[in-house]
Amino acid sequence: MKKVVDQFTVVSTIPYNSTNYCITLKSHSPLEKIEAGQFTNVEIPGNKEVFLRRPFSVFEVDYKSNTLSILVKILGKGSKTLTEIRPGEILSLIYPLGKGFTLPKNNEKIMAVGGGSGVAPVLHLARNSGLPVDNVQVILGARSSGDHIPVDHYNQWANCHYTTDDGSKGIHGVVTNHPLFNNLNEFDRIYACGPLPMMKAVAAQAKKANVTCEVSLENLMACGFGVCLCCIEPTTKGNLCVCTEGPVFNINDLKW
Amino acid sequence: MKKVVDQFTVVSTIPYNSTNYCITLKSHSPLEKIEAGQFTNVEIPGNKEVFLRRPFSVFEVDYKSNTLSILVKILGKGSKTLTEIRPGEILSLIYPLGKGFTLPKNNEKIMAVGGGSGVAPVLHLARNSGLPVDNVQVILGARSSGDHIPVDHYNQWANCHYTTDDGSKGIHGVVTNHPLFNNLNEFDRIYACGPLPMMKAVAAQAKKANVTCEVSLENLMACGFGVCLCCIEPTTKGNLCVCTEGPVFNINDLKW
Amino acid sequence: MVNLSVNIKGLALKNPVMTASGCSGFGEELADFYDVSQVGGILLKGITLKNRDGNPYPRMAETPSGMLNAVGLQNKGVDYFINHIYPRIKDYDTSLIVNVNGSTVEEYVEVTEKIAGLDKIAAMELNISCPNVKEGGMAFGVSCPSAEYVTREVRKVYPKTLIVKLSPNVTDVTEIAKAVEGQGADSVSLVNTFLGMGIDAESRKPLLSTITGGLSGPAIKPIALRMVWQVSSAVKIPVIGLGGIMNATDAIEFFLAGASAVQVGTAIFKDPFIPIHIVDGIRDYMKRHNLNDITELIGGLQM
Amino acid sequence: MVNLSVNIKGLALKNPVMTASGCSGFGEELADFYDVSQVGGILLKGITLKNRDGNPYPRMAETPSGMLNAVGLQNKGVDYFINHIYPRIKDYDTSLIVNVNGSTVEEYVEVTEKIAGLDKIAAMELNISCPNVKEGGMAFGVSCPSAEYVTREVRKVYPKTLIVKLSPNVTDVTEIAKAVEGQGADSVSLVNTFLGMGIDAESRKPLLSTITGGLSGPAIKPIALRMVWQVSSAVKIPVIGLGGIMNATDAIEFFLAGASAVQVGTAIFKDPFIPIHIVDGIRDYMKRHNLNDITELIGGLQM
Ligand SMILES: Cc1cc2nc3c(=O)[nH]c(=O)nc-3n(C[C@H](O)[C@H](O)[C@H](O)COP(=O)(O)OP(=O)(O)OC[C@H]3O[C@@H](n4cnc5c(N)ncnc54)[C@H](O)[C@@H]3O)c2cc1C
Ligand SMILES: Cc1cc2nc3c(=O)[nH]c(=O)nc-3n(C[C@H](O)[C@H](O)[C@H](O)COP(=O)(O)OP(=O)(O)OC[C@H]3O[C@@H](n4cnc5c(N)ncnc54)[C@H](O)[C@@H]3O)c2cc1C
Ligand SMILES: Cc1cc2nc3c(=O)[nH]c(=O)nc-3n(C[C@H](O)[C@H](O)[C@H](O)COP(=O)(O)O)c2cc1C
Ligand SMILES: Cc1cc2nc3c(=O)[nH]c(=O)nc-3n(C[C@H](O)[C@H](O)[C@H](O)COP(=O)(O)O)c2cc1C
Ligand code: FES
Ligand code: FES
Repeated sequence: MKKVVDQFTVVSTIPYNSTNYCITLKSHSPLEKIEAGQFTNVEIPGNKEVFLRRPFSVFEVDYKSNTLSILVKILGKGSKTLTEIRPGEILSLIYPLGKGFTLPKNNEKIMAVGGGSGVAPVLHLARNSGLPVDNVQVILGARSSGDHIPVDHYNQWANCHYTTDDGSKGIHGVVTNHPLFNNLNEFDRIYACGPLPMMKAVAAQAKKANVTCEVSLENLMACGFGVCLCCIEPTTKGNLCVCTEGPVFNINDLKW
Repeated sequence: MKKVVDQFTVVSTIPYNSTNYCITLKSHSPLEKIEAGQFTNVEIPGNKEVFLRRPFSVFEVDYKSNTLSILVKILGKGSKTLTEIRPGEILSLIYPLGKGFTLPKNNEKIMAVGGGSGVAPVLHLARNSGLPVDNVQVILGARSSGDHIPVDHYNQWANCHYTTDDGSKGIHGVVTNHPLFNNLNEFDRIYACGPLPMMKAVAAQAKKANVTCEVSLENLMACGFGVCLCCIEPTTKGNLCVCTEGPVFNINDLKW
Repeated sequence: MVNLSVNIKGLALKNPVMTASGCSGFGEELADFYDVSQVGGILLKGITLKNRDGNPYPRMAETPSGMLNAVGLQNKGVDYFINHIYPRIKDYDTSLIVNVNGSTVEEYVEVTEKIAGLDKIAAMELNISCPNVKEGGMAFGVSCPSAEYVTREVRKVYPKTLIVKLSPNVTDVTEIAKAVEGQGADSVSLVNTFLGMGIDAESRKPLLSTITGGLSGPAIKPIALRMVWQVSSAVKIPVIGLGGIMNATDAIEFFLAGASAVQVGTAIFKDPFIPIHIVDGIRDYMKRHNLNDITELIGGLQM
Repeated sequence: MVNLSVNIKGLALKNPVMTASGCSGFGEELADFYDVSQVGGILLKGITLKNRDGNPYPRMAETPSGMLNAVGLQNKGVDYFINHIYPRIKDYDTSLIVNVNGSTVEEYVEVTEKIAGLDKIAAMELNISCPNVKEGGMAFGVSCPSAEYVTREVRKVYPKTLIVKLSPNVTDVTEIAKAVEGQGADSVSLVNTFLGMGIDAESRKPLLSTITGGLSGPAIKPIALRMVWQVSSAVKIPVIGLGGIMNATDAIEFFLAGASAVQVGTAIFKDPFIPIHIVDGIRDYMKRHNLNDITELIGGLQM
């Protein structure tokens, strides 16, 4: 599959809240096709303590303006530096990387669950599912209402539901506390991306209800395109590279 | 002697020409006293390939506004990065470092010769000499007229003369081709800073004419404040640290 | 025209810039980016006799100007390579070199015998310097008798160019280099990674599942360069230099220190195009310095 | 209150952060910036029997996340130290430790005897690992017999705390550590610099007058940390860790790996306040982690 290393110009860096930023980037060449769940490995300029690139899921793509955006949650030094970058600066991106989510079939009903930095691929999928709004339920979990990012415009593609640990927005509790989890059998597919405990909880429920479930992993990566074998996940098919055989995996293949 | 590590805010970065920039920096604490010929060791932010600080002579000082400026000539990666820094950014400076020029006595006549990145300390000295304008002759050498920086306002403190290798401004040739070198005995002191061949040529003439001469060296430095012993210059007193026993040396002490 | 081709005792390289083992897979991922015929050679991912799962996750940690890895030679074994991978890659128009590993001398020999039969494999690199496996690996590369022993046995069964990859984790790398030269190695490549370690101060745990791992990247370049310089003065066989090469200038430093060719490892993770940029940069440098043949650079350090 | 004091076999340190030899002069330049009583100890610039001019300029080159130096133990000799420097610094309210060097065992012993008579010198560090001198230095530190010999002889004439500074340029640093422990060393400090090299591709000349020099700074931290971890598991005497420590987190990693105290070298060139920032940072970390005594951190790696 064709991959490129391309220079993007930063169009905007919008803080959604104190730890989440949306960075929009424009390429001067036509964008390669990007699927929901695929990611890009981003060179972090200007920080002497960052040596390797950092992987981020592609959030939104606009092939007309050749722009794509990523949602960056500040976790450490590289993500922090990225959120301080100014419009006009140049970033080197390697993309499109990894295998995206399996798209639903016509008329299927899906649930897409996102938490933390895992919101981006899940919303990308919801938007690209090709399903009527009512077939798409998105559950976004966060610690508190302020940690939720503004995604109201996603209501045109999906029904968005919220949970917060402190009850300040939507359902009080973690994503699996959402009532939609009471009738999982209504869904043909479940997708999840977020912190490991969250994904494991979703996977456990999906397994119990016997619903197809894919999760997107965020293992530490060096290269992002399959040459270093650093990002491996133990699976029923052996140690697989998350960057090329993932990041999306069917939970049946994982050793969870 | 008291030295400090202080955070300065970049006030302005003015390109004088394609390779020379004047960077003005403001401290939030009262400036320490800085003598002509003293320097500061500057942390270079944002360039992953630069590890150590870079030394620069202090050019102009304003104790009222707590600002100082340095003249940066682009030589390599660190100096380049420094010229790209924007107003408002923060730089860490260690200063004041080294021993400055010996100031002239009342009514002495002096010649101050600067070339390349050596212009800063020489102009600093000319301005601070405490002598009437007519006692101070400054010769500035450059490759071509475009390499000369705009220092017309220094005419209030000194008579400025120019030489260029290509004859495009002032005398055609190197600094020692300037007619003032024909009557060196008129001077009580000569000061020079610039490329090594230039300083050696000036020193040779000064020696012949038996005029006191000080030069300011630019040896490679790691620390800049005397702890690493990397910057040494062989002298009649043994290997001396340029950063603490210099950068200004009387040519009689050097093994040139 | 500038001549970039070199010949490492029978191994003809169109240019002296190869990709390092474990950093370029089997070339296929690079081929997703560009035509791999532009690189001088590809050192394939380390191969063992049997399937190896490698070490548990996490296998990687970033360090100042470098990284630690503890992959531990994950691979599907030599037979899988021969039956499934080799057929897919054998027609790449560049030199393919197999990186051979073993936990015993017998294993090294057995893998070598199988590799020796592959037409399109131009040479082999005997890896006696992997710090990430419990048995074999680096243990062979840190003492002269064991380095000699494995080289001698492998030499017997390998007729083409035999490169021995040296460990930098030794007191005197020239001794090991001379030892393997004495047993018929056609070339030595150095360096493999330095044994290092990382700790997460907050959780107080090691960053790698294996506690220690191999350090690579620009951080190690000054040490690697010194070793290449020392070894190329100590042996008569050609030396292949690597360790932290990120750009053409770095590569030229290795040539000046005495390397006849170079390998690019960790840099590929930052940008898979770097090996190609290096080839271009060497060409530019040679034009600028009026050099016609890369061999004019080799060992050209002026003292 | 958090207790930061440690005792290295008789050497009482108010806190475990010292400045490394050759990176802090004789403490006087640091005193231009701040009150040096805030650091746990000062390892004074390496001293020899007679005056040494050191190596010619250039002695320094920047490297990725580090630097090479080839100072070569420039100093005015032990007598000058005793007569002119010691009187000026002896009342600093911190532990002063002399770094002793020699080209022969006799020289080491002679310098040690003179140093042993100085009341205000709390300990000595036997440097058998300087890579920048032609004779002695690292040669003593890369083989067990010579390391043992010089340690034994010096031990005979030095009653206070004897620290032996180890070279990382060896195949197995634990062997050297055990060898000097066997001869009565009270502690080992590691690492000294790695032998490295730099070349200017444009001029094709070495960057250092001595061609090779010692690599220090963050680049070497992962290797230094690994060695400290290995040595602290191999010996019973306290280990002093150094190599690339730039901040409190780095220092804590060394404690977790088994170091009882740390030294800060190259970081000082970037900012002379770093040793003090590290002391503050360790204190903050301990509060945050509910630790009362620094010894709770030492060797606290969780596996
Ligand atoms: C395929 C993929 C897609 C991703 N998509 C997104 C995204 O859309 N938005 C987003 O904000 N983040 C995403 N991430 C995670 C993102 O890559 C990391 O947050 C980022 O690399 C952290 O870099 P840093 O320099 O800020 O942290 P560092 O300073 O390097 O590390 C800080 C701490 O976080 C830990 N850490 C770093 N990376 C990870 C990781 N991947 N998993 C677990 N712990 C880690 C470190 O071990 C360390 O303890 C994705 C990761 C992968 C692999
Ligand atoms: C006391 C002192 C005062 C100085 N004052 C000024 C000043 O006022 N204005 C100014 O522009 N510069 C001044 N310099 C020189 C300045 O420090 C260097 O130009 C700068 O450090 C170069 O850094 P770089 O990262 O750009 O170059 P690098 O990328 O580090 O090096 C590029 C090339 O230049 C060579 N080089 C680097 N530094 C020096 C040096 N000091 N002498 C000779 N060759 C060198 C390197 O070896 C390399 O070949 C002064 C230096 C000293 C020691
Ligand atoms: C992730 C990774 C995997 C590696 N795997 C191998 C291997 O299988 N066989 C081998 O000989 N060297 C292996 N190496 C070592 C490299 O080939 C190379 O010797 C080392 O990384 C130094 O070069 P560099 O700094 O350019 O990366 C590996 C290095 C890395 C970083
Ligand atoms: C410029 C310089 C001079 C040094 N001089 C000495 C010395 O005289 N004696 C010694 O034992 N170590 C000396 N060292 C080594 C340091 O003490 C230290 O072991 C090494 O630099 C690694 O630590 P760091 O990375 O914190 O600098 C010197 C290091 C540097 C950079
Ligand atoms: S990150 Fe390198 S193989 Fe996946
Ligand atoms: S630069 Fe360190 S002593 Fe002068």
